[in-house]
Order: sequence, then structure tokens, then C-alpha cells
Amino acid sequence: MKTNLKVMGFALSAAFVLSACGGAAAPAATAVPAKPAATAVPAATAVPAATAVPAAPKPTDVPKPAATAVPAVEAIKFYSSHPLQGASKGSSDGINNGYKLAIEQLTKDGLVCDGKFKITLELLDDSTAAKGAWDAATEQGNATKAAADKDAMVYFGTLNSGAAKVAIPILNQVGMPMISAANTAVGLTKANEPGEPEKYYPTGKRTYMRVVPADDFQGVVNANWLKGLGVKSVYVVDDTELYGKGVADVMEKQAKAIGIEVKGRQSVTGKDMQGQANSIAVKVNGTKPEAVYYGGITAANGPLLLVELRKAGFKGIFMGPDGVQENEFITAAGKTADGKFVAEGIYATIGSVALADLPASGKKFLTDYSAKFGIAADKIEVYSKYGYASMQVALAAISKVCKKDRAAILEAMMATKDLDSVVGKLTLDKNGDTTSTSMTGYVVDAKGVWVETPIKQAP
Amino acid sequence: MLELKNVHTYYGNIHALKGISLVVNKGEVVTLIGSSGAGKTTPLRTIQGILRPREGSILLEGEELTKLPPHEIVKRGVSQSPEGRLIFARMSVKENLEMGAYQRNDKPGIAEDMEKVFKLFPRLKERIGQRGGTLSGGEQQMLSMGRALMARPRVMLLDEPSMGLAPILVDQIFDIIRELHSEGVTILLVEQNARLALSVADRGYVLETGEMALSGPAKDLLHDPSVKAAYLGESH
Amino acid sequence: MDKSLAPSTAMPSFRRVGKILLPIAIIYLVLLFGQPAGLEPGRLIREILGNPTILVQQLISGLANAAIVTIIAIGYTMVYGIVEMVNFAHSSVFMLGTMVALLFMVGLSGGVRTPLWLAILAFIPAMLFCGGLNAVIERFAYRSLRKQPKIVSMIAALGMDFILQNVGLQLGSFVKLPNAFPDNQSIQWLAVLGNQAASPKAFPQVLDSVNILEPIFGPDVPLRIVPAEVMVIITAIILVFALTWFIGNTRAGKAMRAVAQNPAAAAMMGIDVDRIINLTYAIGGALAGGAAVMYGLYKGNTSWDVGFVNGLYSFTAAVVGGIGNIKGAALGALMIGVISSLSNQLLTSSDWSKALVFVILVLVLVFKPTGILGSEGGEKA
Amino acid sequence: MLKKILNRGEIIAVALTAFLALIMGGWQIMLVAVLAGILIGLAAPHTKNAVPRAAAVGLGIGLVIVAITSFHNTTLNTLPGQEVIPPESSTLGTYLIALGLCVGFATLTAFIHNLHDDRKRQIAFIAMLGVLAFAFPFFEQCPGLKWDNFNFGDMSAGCSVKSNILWIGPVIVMFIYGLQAMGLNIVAGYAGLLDLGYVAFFAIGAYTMGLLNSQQLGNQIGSPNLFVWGFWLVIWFAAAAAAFAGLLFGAPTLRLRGDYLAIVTLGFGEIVPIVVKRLDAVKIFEPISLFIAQIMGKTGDAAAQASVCLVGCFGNALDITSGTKGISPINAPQLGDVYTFKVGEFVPWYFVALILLVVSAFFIFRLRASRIGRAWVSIREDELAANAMGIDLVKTKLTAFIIGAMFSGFAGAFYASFTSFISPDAFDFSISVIILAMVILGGSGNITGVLLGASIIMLIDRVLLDRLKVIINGVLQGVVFRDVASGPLSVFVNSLTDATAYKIAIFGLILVVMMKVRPQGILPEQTAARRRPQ
Repeated sequence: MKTNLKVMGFALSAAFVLSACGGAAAPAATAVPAKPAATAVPAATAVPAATAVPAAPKPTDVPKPAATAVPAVEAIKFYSSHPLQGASKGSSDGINNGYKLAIEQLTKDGLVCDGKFKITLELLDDSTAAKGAWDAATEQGNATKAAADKDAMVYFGTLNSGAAKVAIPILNQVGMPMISAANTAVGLTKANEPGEPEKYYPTGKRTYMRVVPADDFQGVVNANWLKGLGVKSVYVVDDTELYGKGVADVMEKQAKAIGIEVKGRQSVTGKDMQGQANSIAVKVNGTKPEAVYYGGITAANGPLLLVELRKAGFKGIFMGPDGVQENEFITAAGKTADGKFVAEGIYATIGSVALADLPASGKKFLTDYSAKFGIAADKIEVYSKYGYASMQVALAAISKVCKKDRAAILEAMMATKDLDSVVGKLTLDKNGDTTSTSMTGYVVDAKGVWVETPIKQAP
Repeated sequence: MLELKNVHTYYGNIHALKGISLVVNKGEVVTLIGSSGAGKTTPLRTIQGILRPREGSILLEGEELTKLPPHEIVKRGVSQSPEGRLIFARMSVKENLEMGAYQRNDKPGIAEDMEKVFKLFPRLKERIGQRGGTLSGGEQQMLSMGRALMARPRVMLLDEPSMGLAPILVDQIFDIIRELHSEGVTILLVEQNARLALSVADRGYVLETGEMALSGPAKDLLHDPSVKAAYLGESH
Repeated sequence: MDKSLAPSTAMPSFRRVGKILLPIAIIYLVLLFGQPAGLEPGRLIREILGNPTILVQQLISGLANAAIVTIIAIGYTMVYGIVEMVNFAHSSVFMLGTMVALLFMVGLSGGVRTPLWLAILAFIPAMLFCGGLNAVIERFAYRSLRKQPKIVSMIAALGMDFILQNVGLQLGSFVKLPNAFPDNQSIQWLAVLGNQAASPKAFPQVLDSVNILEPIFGPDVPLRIVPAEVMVIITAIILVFALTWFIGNTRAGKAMRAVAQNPAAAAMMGIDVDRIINLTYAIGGALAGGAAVMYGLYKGNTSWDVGFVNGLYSFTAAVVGGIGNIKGAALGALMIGVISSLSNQLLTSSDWSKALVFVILVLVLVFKPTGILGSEGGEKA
Repeated sequence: MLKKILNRGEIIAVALTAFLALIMGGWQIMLVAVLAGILIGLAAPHTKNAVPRAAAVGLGIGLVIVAITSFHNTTLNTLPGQEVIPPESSTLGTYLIALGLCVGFATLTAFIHNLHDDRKRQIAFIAMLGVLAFAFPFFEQCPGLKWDNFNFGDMSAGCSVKSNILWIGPVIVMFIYGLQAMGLNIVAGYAGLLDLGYVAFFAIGAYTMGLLNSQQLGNQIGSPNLFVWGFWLVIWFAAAAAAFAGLLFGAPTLRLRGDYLAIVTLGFGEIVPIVVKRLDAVKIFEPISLFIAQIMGKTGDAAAQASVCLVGCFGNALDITSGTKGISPINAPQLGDVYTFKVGEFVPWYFVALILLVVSAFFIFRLRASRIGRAWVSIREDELAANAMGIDLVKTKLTAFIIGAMFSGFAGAFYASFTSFISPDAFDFSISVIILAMVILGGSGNITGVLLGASIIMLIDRVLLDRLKVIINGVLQGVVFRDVASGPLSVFVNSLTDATAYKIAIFGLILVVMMKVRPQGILPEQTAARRRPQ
């Protein structure tokens, strides 16, 4: 019993000493907004020092001496929600890096409106370890968390259009603006399926924006381009996912409309591609198409299809949407035994201005990004710049209204017009869609690099 | 040769062997009898290292076996024809016998012993290529004993060789045990059929609910009134 | 339907009619509701008659896939045969094997064309690594759980699977090293790991994609066989025969069979059961390593999740063939490979091929509960 | 030394709660304190002075927790990337309340645990847990509670700070999984049937709710509200559909031996999401006329026109399940005209889920004690003997399969309405396995254990790993690799030290370690059975 008391006594005294320290440490940290130690760690968190800044005192609170000594800096919180585990990790990291870079470059340590607001970004994960992919309940939790946080002003995300379907209605109810760098499903903003898009906006007011063009446009351009290349027959393969299947559907419809014979349609999941790309390639090649269109993304093992098609003796055109226009696609397809790039000569489009037409800021973005995150400039994840651009939209809106008010910020964001973004002049229409319809065509050259090429439309 | 000193063995929390001691001398056939459920198989499993005694020690020619894993114990010369025979059903008779000699490396010796086994059990030679699982009960028992002999054991443990066999086969098996005895093989025999067991053994032990109730020369036990009453089915 | 209406004693002819009508009704319903999956006999017949050579071509690709699946399946079946445990981590061991083989081939060839001998040599590190890894996992994760219900070690295996997958995923971040030091030529080959953790990573193609039938039958030959296909099939045959010989004729192989049939008796024979089980894991792992090299050379690609689908098919193959049986694994793999190739050809989505494989699995097990070549485990309860 | 003062259970309680306090911090000290109190009470030895002893130990542990939390708030929380803790959370008042909670719950639990009357003890336990479960959402939503300004009518009035670390969402998901784990426990725990495709029933339940309580089907035929039947009705249909699927899957396969059954069920688990995924453009024709048309050489639309069309043809293929796009929004429950549940307002959902869970637990408990429950267990223990006793094996197994499926159907229906969105990839193989892991980890065959397993795994997956990740990142990047974090290696080091990337591995490691440490489960069935006669 004696030792027992001793232990307790020790713990008790330790507790009081520590809690006393706690009282002392918090105000000390507020006096120095940006601690050098914290800012020396750039990658993981956007503005780490902000953790030490408490919320502004409210009238009911007993005023604390240390807190009143500094000018009131109000906290504004941004949340981002992307799957940080599993197959989508690469794309999500790219987007998150874009956000971080934008905050770092466009604000002074996160301060905007002459130091009136301090912006922090919290990166949420909408995937779970058990599943290794995005999860509806987790996305719902993330959105609710942001909705409940009075400091939260803008919600960045999501990567998956399905996750957006979960998040938009929740955020819509609290009028919080949400902006995505990657959702391309048409129905999120425009009429597509019955009930879309109204069913996602219970209040009837639009709260969702995106800086990437939706799928409906790209598929049409792809089909037209094939026609322009003189193709008379095409085989369409999709990866069964929302994005890939959606764009392939649009492309197939347009191809039929402009008189390209569709030799067939095959849906192959990324996982099945790993097991059976060879037999898919035999089937596709067996119909002797002049071109193969792959609606899907690199991570769904599109490169495997290309490799197997070439192995099966297919010599025609291979084309895909922006999910294919990644350097990853070229590296993953590899080289043939005699050292040529397998991906040489494949076509892809991307819904943004051409690299050559990128504004100076866009080119600077690529070099800065490369320097900061250690990724070669020509290998930067495709969505990174959209991440940066969406952060630009939000920051511009906040700087304009200088109010900690979701409705005002939303209004300013929706009114984005001719913003000089890293993806060119950016204007959002009443649906929250980017008006940019510039599509750039790319082809892989002999050095294994995507080079721009004019999109030849059929006469 | 083989000596158990005050061995206590547990199945989980059940106290199965409550301190038994037992000695088998070289060239002897010693039998352990008892009613079913008396825990007759447990000593054999303990000797072989499949069960671990919590207390007590097991010595083979003075060498401690208690802490050794089963394969080391086999290497030191203890082999067993287990209860239920445990034939490798999907292996041929020959392969089963080869498995008996698993711990040995002398090929000529193994071949020699196999010939011996075939001499002892001519039936096995006829069935040499047949799968173990397709043999009859008696043949399986022969195979099991042959397999144990293939280890060229210093002590052979025989568990219930008569179980489930027709009387004529039982007699055959016990004839073979006698033959082995005459060849000088040391055997510890566990048997339900006490009369038969005591008839081939030099000495016997009686196990009752995990404890040694009696021990002595087989002939004496055969005439012991309590043994007679309890195990030999003679009520007078 | 009619059958239940008919009284059991009267009108036997009514019953007979029911016996005929019931299957017809079932077939009709299957054809009715099978349409979304592409189950349209008319179309299928016409397609098959229209282009029979493509079916032969699909047979070849099915065979090549089956070769890889067989080798992975043997790993499952051996482990299952000896400890009756589904080793969920096996597929991830295979996945890491592909990574090791990839790094070995590219690392040693230094960025230039990988020679064939180096690719063949890659079997050694991949098999050693996977075998060793599997043995280590068995020793530290599963061994103490063997006396528990099988499901406990299955969950542990699942946990291992998560860990290994994460390791595979994390390998992708090593690509940041060459990006950070663009001048350091000695680490540039790490770029083979791709730009993103999760993206597919290319294997060097060491064999030309030429039709080996062309020199013999001329350029108009309707079939096409590439050297890589011949390579995987021959390698698989060699590995299966080597393994069969090992198990049938070596001392360790016999001990493995003995432990699989009856661990208690095996222990009494002086077999160190723990060691033999460990050895089984090691051999299963080594085979996964071999399959990994085959996979890399044939498919030309790998990624962190390559284990899942191959593992699933392999395990299914092992069960269809009769688990615990090496010939069964090969037969099951062959069935699955050919069926999925053909159904890829005839149906509209790989999803349906997968569904078909599982439907066949269910049918096989319903009519032959132990798999095609399986037998009841004798004395083993 | 520690071993002399504390017993094994208490040491575990200290270690566990100290760890939680270390990674949680802030207002969450309250949750940790309550948990610590309950654990101490349960670990108290059955002696005369158990209650005062528990109080004393509770005080000691409470102090440890307070000390660690204050360490967290002052030191760990200054590392990069930590949560902003509401300032009220680190005051002395908070610490004192936490201390009080810890001592109070330790005393109360020890008292209840030492009640001699079995019935009283059970009722007291249930009452305590009930009060806790009822109070949880209110306090959880409002960590910076002002005690002097508190009234029940308007919760937000007493809240000076709203929680932004929401536990309630994960807890509702935990209830959903708990429900499923209980259902699987009937199949795997009671009847001993290994089911690796349990997610199939979850999917069927969810899609029944999705189809019959949203505009998905109605939109296809032009009257959107035709198939909006309301949550309270459809949840029964969902359970019935899942149960029917259980019958359909089980009848032909249940005579298979354990592991073969496992692989067959795995097959079902794979097939159901595939079918759901592909039913987005359904055209069905009368097969005989279609066959004739196709044999005649007509393909595609020509064949379609030549044959008899049954469902949505001539270009309007019927979109039944919306394929990969998923169904959304799915309607929320309504309480008459008074109240409609809203997505993201968790408290009402919480109570529905809680009621669903408690009622199911009660039913399953009664089932286990009934004749059929004994039959299940006898089959698990010895199939031959059970058969010899006159138990119809297939029928009994089938009942287990059907009833287990039914509970998964309930869970799926609730899940669909709760998230308002379902798509085929929500029903992955991994979910079947995770639920199985919950059953095994908690203690297969024991309802309490299974629920405990579900809560542990779900909390690890949804809450703890996230917190752990933040702390590990902070320590690695703020302390360990502080100097390496600049220069060319920084990017590489940062990506290696990013604990998010290791969440899956940490999860796996926890599974392996738990299986090794306690393979029979945390609360094995035997213990429960042995305790009952006392």
C-alpha cells in the first residue's frame, strides 16, 4: 500500500506540473505564429504552425491576457478529402501537393487579407485500411466533419465521382462550397441520368464546382479525332469504372453517329486485365479494327492491354482519354525487346490548354512542383495542376470578399471569371463547370514522351 | 533400458498420468494393461514426446528423453506402432515401410531390415505396391508393426495391436510378437486383452485411472485374484 | 412445379412429364435471365462457326495463363494439403516476387537491354526470396497458431497479406531517390518502379514478339504464337515435373506427404513435423517466386495488387482440381484459364468471365464435393 | 513492482488507456477516462474490499491518463500536423472532470461486477451501458461543454466548441458492422460454417433498400416516386431478400465440407456485386425467338426486332441498378410528418442503429438459448453425433445461414439509407473478411465478444489509425528526421515517414499480433459458458 501511495503521489504531482506547463505553453505559441522548426517540414502538412493558434476568444469567454495581446487572426480551415491508401494514392498525393504548393506560393504562411485570416488545410483520407479504397461512410464522415467545423470554409475533393455524390448533398445543406480537381462524371453538374443533377442539391442552390471538364466533351472529341485520322473501324474497351465507362460510352455513341464502325465493346476491370489481358487482346485483334479506344486509366492496367495488343500483332491506332495521358502509361507499357517504346505512337487527349499554351504561371508551376516534391517535371501526376488551380479559385474568392462567411465565399467562387490559373484562363459557369473546352491532343514520340499534336477533325 | 520416473502428464487441465514409474529392461517384453479409459495410451504418447510430462523424467539407457522433440526420440531408438495403426493411406506399403526408417541413413541396412520385415510378414511382400489405405485391418496392423521395426528400435512401443481384429488375426499378431521377443527386441506392449498380453510378456503393469495399481512378473499377475476379477473376466 | 402438384401415388406418368418439364423450365429461365450476361446460344453458335481459329488462339492464351496460375496454385494446394490452412498471404508473396525479379533484372542490366540469360537467372533470387519469406512468415506468424482452429491462422495470414501488400505499395516511393539525385547514374534504374506507388511497373521484354509459326507455315498462318507463350508453358511443365519428382522421390518429399496424410504418425516415424511444414511453405513460396518471374516475362508488367486476382484464380483452381493435389491444381488451372479465355471471347465483360468461373466452381463442388481429382482425406477427419 | 500492486487485468487496462490517452489528447480524455474506469471495475478481484480498491486504482490510473493527456496537449500537439484542440480541453477543470469520471466508473463497475445476484448484475450492467450509449452522442458532439450554461432543450447553447473530431460517424458504422458480425456469428460462430462471402447478403440488403426506397426504378418507367416505399417498410423487404438469398445459396452448397463451403461462399460474394454492376442496361427477349433470329444470321438490333421483347428493348435498355455509377440519393427514414432524417445529422441515425443492434442482439441471444441454437452448436461440435441425435444437418445449417443472412440484410438496408449512396465497389471481398476477423477476434460464438471485436476493429480502422498516423508523422517529421527534412533527401524521407502509407500494414500487423496473443478471441465462448452457473 505504501508503494501504491508513492506512485499515486508521483503521478499527481507530475500531472499538475504538466498541466501547469500546458497553461503556459499555449499562449507562448500564439505569440510566435510560425515556428521555424515546424515550417522546416514542408511536405506532410501545409501550415503546421497553425496548430498552436487557438480560436479567437468569444465574448462569453473569460479573456485571456496572452490572447488579447496579438491582433486577432481568424482561422479559416480548408478540408480536402481523397483516398490516401491503395491504388488511388498516387493521384491523390498529386492533387494534395498541388493544394499545398498553391497555399505556400499564394499566401504568406497561410495569411490572407492582410493577415486577417490564417488558412490551414487539413488532408482527410476517405479510404479505409481494411478496404484500401474510398468508402462511402468515410467520405460521409469527412464531409460531415467539415460541415460541423465552423472554421471550415471550403471543401476540396473528391477524387472519385462516386464520393462526390456522397459529399455534395451533405455540404450543400450547410452551404459550404466544394471544389473538385478530378471529378468528371457528367451528372454531378448537368442533366444526364433522370433526376441528375438536382438530386444532389437538396437546397436547390449549387454549391459544387470543378476545374476539370466533364466526360461528355472529351469522348466526342476523341471520336472526331479518330475520324480525322482516317479511321473507319474501332474497338472500344473500358475499365468498368465510372470515369472510364462513362467516357467510353460517349465516345462509342459519337463514333457510331459519325460513321465509324464499332467492331465491338469489351469491359475489363483493372484486376482482370492483370490476369487476362492477353485473351482480351486476342479478342480485340480478332475483329481486325483499325483503331482501339481504351476508356480507362493507367492504374486500371491500360498499359497491359496495349502491350498484349502489340504482342498479338495489332498495328493500328491506340487512343485514350486523359486517364491515359500520363507518363506513367509510357513507363508502364515499357520497351520492346529491341528497345523501342511500346507506347510509341499512341494518342490521347487532355482537357486543358496545350503545354505550349500554358500561361507562364503554369510552366512555373511545373518547375516549382518538380523542385519541391522531387518528381521530374515531365512526370508530374496529371491532376496536380488542377489541384493547384482549384486552390487558386478558393484563395482568389477569399481574398476578394475577405469575410469568414461560407455563402459569400461560395458566391465569389461561383463567379470565378477569367482567373489566371495554372491551367489557363479559368471561368466557371452557372453549373460550377469550367467553361474551358480546349482539348489538347498528344502522341507519344520515339523518345517515349508525350508531345502535343493538333487534333485533326474530320471534314 | 527405458525408465519412467514419477511421470505426470496433463491433457489441458485434465490430470491424465498421476506419477507413474515403469522400467523396461533390455530384451524384455513388458505389458501395460488396464481397462479402457484408464489412460493406457498416454504413457506411450509421453515417452514418444508427443505429450509433454509436467513432472518426472523419462530415461533411455540413462539418457534424458523428457525435453526432446519426437523426432529426436525416434532417432535415439524408440519407435511405435500406434493405436489405430495410423497408416499413411495414400502411400504404398513399401513407402510406408521406408517412412519407418526415416531417421536412418544406411541404405544397405534399410534394405536388409525390409527383407526381415517381409520375412516376418509375408503378406506385406505380396502387397508391396498397394496403397496403405486399401489394406485390410490385419494387414494394416502388420504394416504398422513392420514400419516400427524399420527404425531398428532399441525399444518398440506397441499400442493395442489386437484392436478391431478377428480372433484368428489376433493370434497371428501375437505369434509375431513372440517371435520378436525371441529375437531379442525390447517391447513395451499396451493391450486391452490382458490375458493375451500377459501370456506373451515377461512382466506387466496394471494402470488404473492414471496410476499404477499393480506390477510384477506376468505369470504372477495372471494369477493375481484382483487382476483376474477385473481384467481377465473370471469372476471366481 | 408439376412434381409437387402430383400426388405421390397416383398418376406416375404425370411425374414423368414433370421430370422432363422441370429441366426444360430451368434451361428456359437460364436462357431468359442469362441474356444480360451474353448467354445467347444463337449468337454464340454463329460466332464460333464464323471464326473457329480465334478459339484456338484463345486456347493458347488460356494455356499460357493457366501455366502461371498452376504454379501459384501449387503453393496454395501444398500448404493446404499439409496444414489445411488457406494461406491468404501467398498471393502477396508472389507479388513481392515479381518486384524482386524486376529489380534484379533491371538493376543488373543497368538500364540497357536485359539479356535473356539474366532473365533466366532472375528465377534464382525470386525463388530464394519468396521461399525464404514464406518460411519466415510460417515460423513467426503461423506456427504457434497451428493448434488453434484453422480460421485463426487464416486471419493471421490475412493480416500478413495486408502487410506484404503495403510493402509492395511502398516500394513505389523508392523512385523518389533517382528523382532527387538526377546526376547519380548508379541509382537511375530505380525509375523502373514508376512515378506513383500504385501504378503498374514495366518488366523489360526480353523476348521478341514474333510469330514463331511464320517461319514454318508462311506469313498467312492464321494462328500466332509468340516465344513468351512457349516460354511460360515450358517453364510451368518443368517446374511441375521437378516438383512431382521431388515429392515422389526425395526423403524430404516423402516426409511432406507423410505429414500431409497423418501428422501424428509422421511424428512417430521420427519426422520433424515443424521443419517439414516449414519446408513446405518454403517450397510453395519458391514456386510463387518462379511464377513471379514467369508472370513478369510473359505479361511484361507488375503492380502492388497483382497478387489478388492471380491468387484468387489460383486458389479457385486448387479447389476445383481437388485441394491438396498437385495434378488437380494443374487441371483446375487449365480449366479456369481456358474457360475464362473463351468466355472473354464470347461474352462482353471480364466481369462475366469471373462470374462464370465461380458458377462452374459451385457446380463442380455441388456434384463432386471434393474437387475433380480430390479424394476424401482418408483417416483424416 | 507493478505486478505486486496491480493484477493482470488492471495492468492491461493501464497500458491500453495510457496508449489511448497518448494518441487521443484534448477533450477525448473523457472517453478514455470512462473506458479506463470500466476496465478497472471489470478487472477488480472478487474480494471484500474490491470497490474501494477499484476506486483507488481508478484514481491512480486517472492521474496517469491526465498526466499523459497533458503531455499530449502541451508537447505532442506542437508537432507538425496535429489537430487543433479546443482550448477548453486543456484546462484543469477538464482534467478534474476526467479524473472524477474515471474514479466514478471504476467504483460503479466494480460494485456491479461484485453483485452476487446474477440477474441483478446483468440488469445493472445493461443499465449502465444503456445510459452510456444514450448519453454518448450528446457529449461527443459537444466536447467543450459549459456546465454552468447547460440545458437539455438546446444542446448547442451549452456547447462553446463543437467537436470536429467526430466519433459518432465511425460509431454508427461500427454498429452496422456489429450487426453483421452478430449475423455472421450465427453462421460461423454457432453453426461453425465458414462463410467467406457474407458481404453478398449485405449487398443484397443494401440494394433492396436502394431500389425500393429511391427514384432509381421509378425513373426508368417515368413515374419517379412509384418505388419510394419508405425506410421502415423496405428494411423488412431487405431482410427478407437477404434471407431468401441465403436459402438460394445455401440449399445446394451446405452439404459441402468446411473449406469447400468457404470457397463456394467466396464465389457468391464475388458474383453478387458483379451481377449488380452489370445490370445497368438490361434487355431481355424471349429466348426461343431470339435463338431463331440469331441462327438466321441477324445480329444486334436486327435480332432484337425479330424476336419477342420482354423488358426494355429497342434502344432503351432498362437500367436497373445503375451499374458502377451507383444509386443515390436513397431516401432517409421519416417519422411521420414530424421529422425526416438528414444525411450528416448523426444523432437520430445513431439511435436507430443502436435500437437495431440491441434488438438484434436480444433476438440472437434468445435464439442461441433455444432449441435451434443448441442444434447449431451441436453441429459445430460434432456433426456425426448431432446427426445421430436426429438433427437434420442440412435443414439446421440452412436455418443458420438464412437467419445470419437476414441480419446482414438489415445492416445493408440501414447502411444504404445512412450513406444515401451505394455502388458495387462498396461490397468488396475485404468486407467479408473483416467481418470474419471481428467474429474471430472478439470470440467466436459469444455475442458480447463479437460486438467487442467489431468495435475494436472498426475503431482501429476508422479512428485510431488516423490518430496514430498523425502522431507518428509528427514525431518522425518534427523530431526524428527534423534535420534530414531539408535537402535532396527530404522528399524521399517525407514519403517514407508518411504514416498514412503504412495504415494498411499497421492494420495487418494488429490482426497478426492479436491472433498470436489471444487466438481464442478476447472473450471466448467457453468463459461465458463457465461463468453462467456461478
